[in-house]
This record gives sequence, structure tokens and C-alpha cells, in this order.
Amino acid sequence: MTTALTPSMLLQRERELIRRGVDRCPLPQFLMWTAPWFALLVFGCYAAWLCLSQGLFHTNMDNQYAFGLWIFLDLAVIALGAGAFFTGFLLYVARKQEMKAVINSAVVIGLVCYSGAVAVLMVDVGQPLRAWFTFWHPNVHSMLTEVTFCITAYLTVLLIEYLPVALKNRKLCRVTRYAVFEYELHRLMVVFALLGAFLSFFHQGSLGGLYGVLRGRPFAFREGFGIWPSTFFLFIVSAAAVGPSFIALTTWITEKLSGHRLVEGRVYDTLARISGKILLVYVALKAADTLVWMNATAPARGFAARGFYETQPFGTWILLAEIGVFGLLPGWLLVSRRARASRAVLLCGAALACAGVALNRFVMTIQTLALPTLPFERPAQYWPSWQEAGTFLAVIAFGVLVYSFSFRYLTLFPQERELAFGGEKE
Amino acid sequence: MGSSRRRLLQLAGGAGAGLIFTPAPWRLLGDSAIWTQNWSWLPKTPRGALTSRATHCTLCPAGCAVCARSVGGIPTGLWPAGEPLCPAGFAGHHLAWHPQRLREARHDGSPDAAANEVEALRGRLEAIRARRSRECFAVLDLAPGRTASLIHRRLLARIDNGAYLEPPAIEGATARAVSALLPGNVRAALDLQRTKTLLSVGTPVADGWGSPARVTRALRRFRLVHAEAQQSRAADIADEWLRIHPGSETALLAGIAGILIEEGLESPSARRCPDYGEFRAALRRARGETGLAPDRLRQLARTLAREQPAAVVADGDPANGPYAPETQAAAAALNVLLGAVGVPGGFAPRMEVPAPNEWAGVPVSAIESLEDGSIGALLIDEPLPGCSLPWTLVERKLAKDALVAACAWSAVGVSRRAEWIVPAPVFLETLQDTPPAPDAVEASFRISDAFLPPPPDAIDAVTLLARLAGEEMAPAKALEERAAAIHASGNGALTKAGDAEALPVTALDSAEFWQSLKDGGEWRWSKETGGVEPARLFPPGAGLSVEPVRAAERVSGWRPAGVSPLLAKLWQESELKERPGAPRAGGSAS
Amino acid sequence: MDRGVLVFGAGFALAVAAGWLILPGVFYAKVEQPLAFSHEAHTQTGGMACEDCHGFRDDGSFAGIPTLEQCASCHAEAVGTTESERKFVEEYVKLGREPQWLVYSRQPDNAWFPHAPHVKAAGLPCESCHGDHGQSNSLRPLEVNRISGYSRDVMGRPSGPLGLRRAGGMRMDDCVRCHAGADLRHSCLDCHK
Amino acid sequence: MIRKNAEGKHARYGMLIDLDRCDGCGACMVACAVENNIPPGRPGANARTGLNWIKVHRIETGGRPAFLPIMCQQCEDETPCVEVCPQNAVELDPATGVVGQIPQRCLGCRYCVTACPYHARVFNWGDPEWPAGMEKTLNPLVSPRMRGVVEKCNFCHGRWHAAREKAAADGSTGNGPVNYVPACVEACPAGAMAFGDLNDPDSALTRAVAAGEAFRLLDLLQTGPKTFYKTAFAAVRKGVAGERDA
Repeated sequence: MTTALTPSMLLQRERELIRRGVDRCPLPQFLMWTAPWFALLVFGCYAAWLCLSQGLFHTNMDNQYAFGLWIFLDLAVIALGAGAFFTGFLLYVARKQEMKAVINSAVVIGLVCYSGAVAVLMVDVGQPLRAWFTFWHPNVHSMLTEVTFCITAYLTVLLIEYLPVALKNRKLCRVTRYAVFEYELHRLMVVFALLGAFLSFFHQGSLGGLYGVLRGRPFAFREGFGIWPSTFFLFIVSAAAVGPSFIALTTWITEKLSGHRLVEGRVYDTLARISGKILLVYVALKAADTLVWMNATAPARGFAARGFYETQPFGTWILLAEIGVFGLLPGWLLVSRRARASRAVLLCGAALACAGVALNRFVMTIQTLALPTLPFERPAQYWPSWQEAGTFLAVIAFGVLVYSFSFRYLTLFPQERELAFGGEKE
Repeated sequence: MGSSRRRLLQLAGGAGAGLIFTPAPWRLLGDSAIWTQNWSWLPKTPRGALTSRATHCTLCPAGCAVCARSVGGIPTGLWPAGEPLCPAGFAGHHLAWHPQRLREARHDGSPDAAANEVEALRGRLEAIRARRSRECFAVLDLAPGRTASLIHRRLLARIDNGAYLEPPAIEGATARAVSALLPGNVRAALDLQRTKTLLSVGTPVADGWGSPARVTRALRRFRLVHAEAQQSRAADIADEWLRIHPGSETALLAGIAGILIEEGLESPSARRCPDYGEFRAALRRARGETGLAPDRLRQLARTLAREQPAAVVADGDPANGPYAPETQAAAAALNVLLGAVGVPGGFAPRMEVPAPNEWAGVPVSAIESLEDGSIGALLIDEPLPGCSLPWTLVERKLAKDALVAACAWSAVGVSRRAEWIVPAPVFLETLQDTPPAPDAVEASFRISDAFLPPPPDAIDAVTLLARLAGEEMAPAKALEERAAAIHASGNGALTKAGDAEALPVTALDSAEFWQSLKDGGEWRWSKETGGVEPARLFPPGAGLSVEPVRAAERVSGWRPAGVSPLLAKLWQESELKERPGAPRAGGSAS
Repeated sequence: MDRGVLVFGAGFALAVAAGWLILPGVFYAKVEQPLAFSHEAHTQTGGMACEDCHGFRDDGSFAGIPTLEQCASCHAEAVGTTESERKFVEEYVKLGREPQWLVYSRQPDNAWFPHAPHVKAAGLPCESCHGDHGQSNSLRPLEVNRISGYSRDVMGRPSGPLGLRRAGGMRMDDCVRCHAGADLRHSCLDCHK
Repeated sequence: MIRKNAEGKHARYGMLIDLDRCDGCGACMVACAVENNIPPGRPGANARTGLNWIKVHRIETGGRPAFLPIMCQQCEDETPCVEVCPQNAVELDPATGVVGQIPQRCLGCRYCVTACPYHARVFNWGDPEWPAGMEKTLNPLVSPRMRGVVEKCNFCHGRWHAAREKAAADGSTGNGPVNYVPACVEACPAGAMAFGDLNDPDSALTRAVAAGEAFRLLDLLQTGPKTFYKTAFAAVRKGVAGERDA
């Protein structure tokens, strides 16, 4: 007996979904904002469908560049998505109460990054229907097995962490059973945060270990402790360093787009300070590891270190940029109180940090494959095809859409009502 | 209303949870993964008895002995049987399934019945006879030297003013130039298996010249000096590569000849030639710039004179086609000077495979020798890929309303010019034999048997010509007659497939001889010929000019890798055949 | 215990019952053989042995299902009176058309099962893998998995009603059970090609 | 390392390639493609997207160029590709020493392709396609692969199977090493390739390796390759295996 839905009733129904005391732009304007992203999503899904239904010849990958650019973007997105586990870790373990303001946003960003990355992996893998073989016939020596286990496990943890955020929606929490379930779940968040931190610790590390164990690629191979190469720990520290910065960036972007303040200044300051400190630790470890690798590990395998930087365009500038410009500089910007005071410098430092970690992932993926291993080989160029680019743009579009809908209908920023609309404190 | 929907949801929830505890979802997961290995569009390997039979690969003059392994009677691979095979040989059994294989007759591109072509040709033949005009009925044989070629010439003799044309071939050009110097109509061939030093000028020794696999195996045994302007594959494998100026081939040959005479290293048989004095005078006038240091040329001449038996081959290079007659004459003269003519290891007289006496037919005429517009009807016989011919050469000779028909393995070769094309049975679909190899002195007769049925309306050029000449002839019958003629001649010996020792022909009766030939046996006849003296140094009327070679019509005539799509592994899917320094097609070697 | 839990339980029970009893059948399509054939008639009344029709070729490879001309050597004319034999002689032997027998034991294209090592070297009887097929009086329809296209005797766990194991065994588990025992199990390459 | 076990049952097949005899004719590549049902190149396939289990490289060495056939080296010391494959689709077969690639379990993540220093692994970027009718000429000893899986040389394991069946048919009951020859070794017109069992002390391969004339590519990576190369010219060895400071 649903009566005909007149447009005005529709708008009214939709406004009831939005949190009380907070206003959002009218629905048509919101749909105007999401339309281009939907188009991008459809275009990307078509590109992915081509790769899935006909074969990976639609990409420009080949037997030398077995991992394409979208694998580097995957790794970068997962590193940036580390904000979720680290913010959770800071809030529930390190008792940093400011994190409460951004924890929901961090969870959504984590969910978006991980689900997008797994979706691209499903398109990149030659036989997605056999993906469960890794669980059924796992090779315990392989880093990729560990990555697969931990990423899928952490994805479910993220979904579980996303549930309470979703169930607090104004309309949903009217159903008593959901509200009770949400409350119970909320009390268990500490457990999930710890579980998420543990799983993220391992798969961020294993993504690094993927390259560190390659005895066949002296550029990537690193000695380590026990079965873990040094890149295992470098990837964890760099992910933890860049997580808060990315949360700060996305919060600032959302503030700019929504037009009102979402978090207190203190939250930015804490995020930046923690991110800067860990970044400096990472830069120190990275420098040490590079020295050991250049003087001991690679030469022992018959490869002089300077040989790695003779193939254009991977000159020594890429090493200095990764450690210096994108490592030391943002680290110093984020750590020094004076620099952090101005929001622009803080955000610029955060952006540099994110770019630094992305560059590290690029170098470990693409440069490792570009460098010849046999003496007579000639380096080769690689350029992604539109299908590759389309698939990854679809993932970005998917992320933006999920974040936009979550921001509109769920409470991502608890302090928003009190800061922007003078409502009572949460 | 609310409760019924909720009940439905709860029921569905229960069912969902229950399904987890049944095999259904897990079997679905398992079967879909197994489905990915059994897709309907993936080909299944054939089933049937694995058999292997000896036969020969007749895709090029070498005629290597192969063992054809088959499943259910269909060959799945040609493997070496005692002698080496070249890359094209391993994929020879794919020719019958080649994607460009012509399977039905075509008239101007649209499918048509094969019989119509025979009628059209017969009608044109009657028209030529009726008009009593000068026009002739020509057959252009793109695989000359086979038994079928002899049959063509015999049948053309029965058709008044029939002409048998051969394409200008690069291979054996020097051998033909040397034959012109030998007394009588003795044919010469390079006895490569016994050569000690070979100077090849431009000849692509490493790319399918002569008997490719035997050349590869013999490479370690003789010293190869290769002279060419660009770094070709032959330059790669040569022991010494002389980088000469483009077009300075004749200058090089004349230079070496001059040094030999200057240092008195030429062979006595050369001095005895009547035109020796005239040749020395011509040499003094022929001074050319080769781009090599003079002492290197001198050192090369001394090596050639010292490391006997030495020979010089200047057939031509794939880029420019056959060299000008002056270059080949200079090469022949140099061979005479080195004493390489008529002796084992050099250009020895070639033993001819006997043929039935009544097979005398029209003479072989080159396309240039016909006057323009004199061909009323042209039948192209193209049983194999590999021969490319500049069509302008033939077009000039065609009459205004000439009819061009073809019996071809596909419609993409030279036959694409033909108005009528009829599919011809190819290697392994019909009995075939090979022309004499340019690098084999002994006479040999080897045939490949028929393993597969040819396409339904395939007609062999021999059968078609026989119908026009009102005779019944088929390739198998022709080969059997030739085998009988060989058996009647009583020369040579037969090596049965798989045996080592050779039985003299006289020890077998004609039927057993023919049967063991079909079962992959090989007839060989070699006779130590006494030293044949070259009659002269220069073919009459040929000058010695050293200005750059006139680029003849671009005729490759080589056997490129058109036999099977699998040869793309060499030419497209790897960097093996990339010319050094060529712009990178795919990218790095991986 | 309001009605919701009961409804949920009902859905649960329904799904489990369907899953275990009906679904396994749905996974397989039954395909009839082109002709009715009785092994028993040939072995008992005909007095023949397995090797008479399913022998080894001289190069050691296994000949498998007899060809038409092998059958025609006895059945040029109808020997018995059964309807299926008349149909065989009329429609196959006279027309020289090879009957398209459906092979229960057709292994996937990527599996390598040579009979010689098993029958000659190891001396296994046919029954150890083919079960009582040799004594069957009629040919049961071939059950082909609708998704993977493989025969039920060859691929997947024997999920008959209530998962009872079928007689004989040409599945991978059956091969592995013997090979593991006889120290013949080194790697996938032993049987996969 | 798979040492020969007590009853001498295990083989460690290896290859010895004489670079001075190889003249880059490519017969091995075509023979390998025919034997292992490798489909012809897709339209637009090039040296990096094409399917070749054995690739012959032309290498500048200053003087006469060298030709180097490279296929899977069947490494046996913590084989890089076996270590990294997440679902055990690649394993070192203890009975033959061959590194087996099982296309039915490979899910095409291509991690092994990045792990292999010899670039000996190729990926099926699209479905294998043969011209109509040519699938009748496929070799029944080898099953054609499908799209989305990695494939590599397995020393013609189909021929090892056939040799085992022939041995059993001829009455042998043991399952000791069998003698067979891969397609490329049978095909090489220059006789540059020799195949042998490294566990068998008097095979030509073992003698050449023991005599020290044979060298291995990238041996400092300690992956234990079992394909040995031999050349009399130092320039060829430098061009192929790089600087030899040791």
C-alpha cells in the first residue's frame, strides 16, 4: 500500500536518513556530485570486464612486466589505507582520545582502500575463479600466501568495524535489535582494533616481503631477520607513518568539499606529529637498509649497486628523492611544532609523506622488473593500456562514492555537529 | 504486511545458513574452478593410435629424411630420422592446415566450381589454336626441378606452342654460371659437404640457402668467409665477415682474381683456358673500390689459394635479388682460377636423376626470353609457399585478354594475380619429390607420401594440364614411372628407411623398389667423375665491369618461413631474427 | 522462542535436506549410451575375456574401446536375437559408422593414465579401478558434471545420496591412495601432463 | 639438493649447451612449440608477450656474435619460483629434478614470473588459438594450457611419461630413471645440446661438469640451476655470463 512517491516526499524521506542536527546539501546537488564518479565507475567496470572475459592481453603487461602499474597502485592504496589500523591502534591501545574524532572516517577509508585493492587483484589475476586455491593448497613459504590470508581476514575485520558506523544511521538505529547489536559490537571494538592491527602488521609486512625474498632479483633482494627480509619491517613502518597523514589529508579535503569544519585543530596536530615521528624512524631505517644492501647484499650476488641506477629513467635521483625530498623533508615538517602550526605546511608535509611511500612502492614494483638480470638484456619500456587505467579509476570512483554516501548518511565525524552547527557535545 | 515480509526474510536467512552446511556451495566453488581447465573453446588433444612412419620433407630441395609421428593417421610432428632438420621442417606438417590455405576454387575472388576453371582454360586453348596466333599457352612453375616439372614440359609439347617458364631464381646462380664454362651441357653444383673454405658473397648461407639443416651441421667443418655490406645472419655465423661497400661485389671478385694471377697462385687448368690472356687484360681494366684494406684482400686470396678445396658462391642477396651476369661471371672465373671447377669440394658436375626417355618436352625458357604480349593463357603452379616474383616481369609478357589461372596452395602468393585459382594438394596430401639441391653433387631421388586427404575439389597442376592435353596423368603415376626409369637404369643404390646399408638397385625388383621409396627409402647415385676441365674462363660476350650492381628485378626466391604459423616463434615472438641495431619491435629480450 | 526463530529453523532444515538429497543429482546430467550393450552377455555366453576386446597394441599403448571392425568381425550379421544387436548391425556395422561410445573412465585431458605400468608392471586386475563394469548386464547412463564437463566416475568426491562412495574408483583420491602406499607419489608431474 | 637415494631411483636431469656450435637457427624453438602444443603467436604478439618455452638470444661479444638458448634452468637450491608460488602450482619433482608447472592449479598471479632471474616463464595473456583443423595435429603427450596461466619448460615431461609407459610395456617393473631426450635436444641440427642425468656419474653431462669446462648463468644467485653452458671463447662467456671477477 505504498502511496505514489511525490518528489517532495522523496526529499523528505531522504532527509530523514541524515543525522539530526547536521545539514547536507540537497539531494539533487549531491547526485550532481556523484554523477561523474558513477560514469567513471561504469567505464572502469567495462574495462575490467574486458580483461576478465577475454583475457589480460587487453593490458600492456608482458612477460617482463608481469606486474603492471595497477599492482603498484594497489600497494600504494593499501599502504595509504593503513590509516585505519593505525588510528584504531592509537585510539584503543595508545589511548589517544583525539583519534575518536576521525576513527569512523579512518575505518571507511580503510574499507574502501582494501576492497578496491582486492577488486583490482581479482582482475589482475589470470584465473580469478581459482583464487580460493591459495586457501586450499597454501604454500607456507610464500609471502603471497600470507598476504592473501591477512588481506582477506583484515577485509572482514574492516567490514565488522564498518557495521557499527553504518548501524548508527538515524533510520537504522530505530530498529531495536540493530541498536542492541550495534551497542554490543561497539564494546568489542577494542578486540577488533587489536585484531586489525595484528593482521595489518603482517600483511603490510608481507607486501614488503614479496619483494625482499626475490633471490632472483638482486635489486629487490634484502637480507633480514629469520624468514623476514628487511623490506618486511620497512613496509610496516612506512605504512604506519603514512596512515595518519592520509587521514589528515582526506579529512581536510572533506572539510573543503562540505564547506564546514569537521574536526578540531588538535586532531590535525596529533595526526601530523605521530606521522612525522614514525616517518623519521622509517627514514633512518630505510637509509641503514640501503647502505647494507648497496655494500653487502647486492655485490655478494654479483651485482654492483650503481648498475641498478644506470637504466634510464631510474637514475640515482629516485633514491635521493625517496629518502630525502619525500622522507626527511616531510618528516621534519610534521615533527617541528612551528612548521606544523600552519595548516598549509602540515598538509603539504602529509602529502609529501604519502607521495614518498607511493614512490617507494613504485620503485619496488616497476624498477625491480625493469632492471635486466642477465648481462645481455636490454631494458624495456612499459606504458599502461586504457583498460588498466580504467580499472583503477573505477576503484578510485568506487572509493569516492562509498565515502560520499557514508559521509552523507553516517556520522563519520562526531565533532561535526558541535563544531559546525553549535549542537551539544556528542 | 510487515510481518509477512519479515517472515520471508527470516526463512531466506535460515535457508542461506543451511546451505552452508550442504555440499552445494562448495561443489559449485570446486566445479567452477575445474570448469576453467575444461572450457569448451579449448582444443582437446586428438585420441588414437600413436604411429610413426618414415618419409621425406619435400618443402625445399634438401628433401631431408623425417619420421612423421601421427595420431589416428594425422601427422602431429616431423622429427629427424638420421639427418638434421631445419626450423621450417619441424612445422612442415602444419602446411595442410595453414590459415591461408585455399580450400575451394575461386573465380575473381568469389567461390566457384573447380571444373569451370578447366573448361575456361580449355576454351581459351581452343581460341588460341583457332586463331593460329603467335600467342602461346604457358605454365609458370614456381617450384622448378621436380618430377612434376618434367611432366609439365612433356604435356606442353603435346599442346602446340606451349611454353614452360621458370622464375628467375637466386639459388644456384653461380652454379649455373660455372656450368656455362663446362664443356657440353654438364650441370655443376657446389659439393659443400667436402669444401674446406667457402667465400660467400651476399649469399644468405644461414637463411635457408641450399640444404639449410645440412649447411648448419657442416658449418663447423669448413671455414666460411662472408662478404656483404650489411650484417646479415650469414655474417653472424661466418668465421670472418668482410664488410664491403654495397654493390662492390664484382670489384671484390675481380680484386681477388687479380691478386691470384699476380702472385701466380691460379690453378694450371685456368692457365690452359683459351681466353686466359683476354681475361688478364680485362682484369687490369677492372679496378674497383671494395672498402677492404688491400693487405686484407691479399691475405684472403692467399687463404683461398692455400686452403683447398676452396669455392666462391655469389648467388645474390635477398635484398637485391640475383646479382648481375657480370658478377656471376666473375665468380665463375674466380672459381676456375682457384681450381674449384670440376673437382670434389668445388663446383663438381652434378649427377642427373634418370627420367623416362619418352618424357622429352619443351625446353625451359626464362620469362625474359619471351617477347611481350605473347602469352595467351598462363597456368601458375604454386604448390609451396616461399617464391615471390615481381609480377611486372610476367605482366609485360601477357597478351591483352590473356587468361591467368593458378593451381596454388593459397590465394596469397603469386597466384593472387590469377583470375582463376584452384586449390592444389600440398605436402603430405599428395606424393611429391624434390628438385636437385644446389649444394648436392650426387643424384638422389626421395619422395614424400600422402598422409592426409586433400581438400575435396583440389586439382594438381599436372592433372589439370593432362586433362587439357587429353591425357590421364597424376603425380603418383608420374613418380612411379620415374622410379621405374631409375630402376631400369640400374645405377645407384637404395637405402631403406631405418637401415644403414644401401642395396644396389639391381638387387631389387621394380615393385619392391617403388614400395620402399614410398616407405621413406632413398635412392642415391654418386660416381667419382674424373677431373672435368673448364672449357673457358669467361662465357662468350660477357664483359667485366665493376660499376655498382644493377639491382635486378627484386626477386627473393628464398624460402621464407611461410610454412606454418608456428614459425612466428622465430620471426615475431623472439628477437632472434631481428637485424642487429634494428629499431626494437617489441622491446627487450625476455 | 518467537515465531521468527521457528521460521529460520524451517528454512535451515529445508536447505540442508535439499542440499544433501536433491542437489547432488542436479549437478550431473545423465547421458544415454548410443546402444545398449551387455558385458555379461559377452563374457558369460560369449565366453570372452577382457583382453579380447580391450587389449594392448604392439607398441604397448592401450587400445581402449574396440573399434567397429573389431565388433564387426563377429557381428557382421546378427548373432543373437536382441533388439539392440539388430540396431547395431543395421545402423552401424552395415553403414560402417563408428558408434560414439561414452567412456565412463575418460580422464581429463591433463591427466596421464598409462595402462601398461598398472596392468603389466603392477599386475592390477581391471576391477580394481573399473569396479564391476566388466560384469554389468546393461550400460548405466554416463553422468556428466554440468559445470566441469567431466564424468562423475572420474572427478570430484563421490557425493551420491548421503555421500555414499560408489564402487570402483578412478578419481584422483583413489589413485593417490594406491600411489601413496607404494612410495610412488613424488609430485604432481607423476600423473599430470 | 636431491641426492641420489639408495636404490638409485631418482634422476636429476640437466642440460649441457655448447655455445660454439649453436648458430641461432631456431629449430629448437619450433620443435619445442610443436612438441608442447604452444599456440602460434596472437596477432600483435612480440618478443615480450609471445609464448616461447625456449628462447635463443643473439648476443654481441665484440667479434662473432654468440647465440644463447635459454629455457627453464630447473634450479634446485630453494628454487625461486617454487618458494614464491602461493598455491603450490610449482614444485621441484624429486624423482626427476624437473621444476613442474601445473597449469590446472596456477591462478595466474605471475609472482613466479617476477621471481625468475632467467625470464624463463611465460604467461598466457589470451586464450590459445590454432587455425581451424590444426588442433588435430596437437601432441597427445602434452595437454594444451588455457588463458591466464603461466607455463614453462619441463624438459618435455610428456616424453618422460611415454618413456615410463614404454619401459613398463617392455616388462620392466621398477620405476627407476628412464632414458629420453627432450624435443630441443633431438631437434638441434648443430648437435649443440646434450641432455643427461646429473646423478649418473658417467653421463657426458656429469663428466663435462666435473671437468669444470661447463659454467652456469647467474651462479652467484645460488639458485642451483641444472642447465650448463660451454664455450671455448672468453669473449662469448663474458657476453653471456657477464664479468667474472671471481
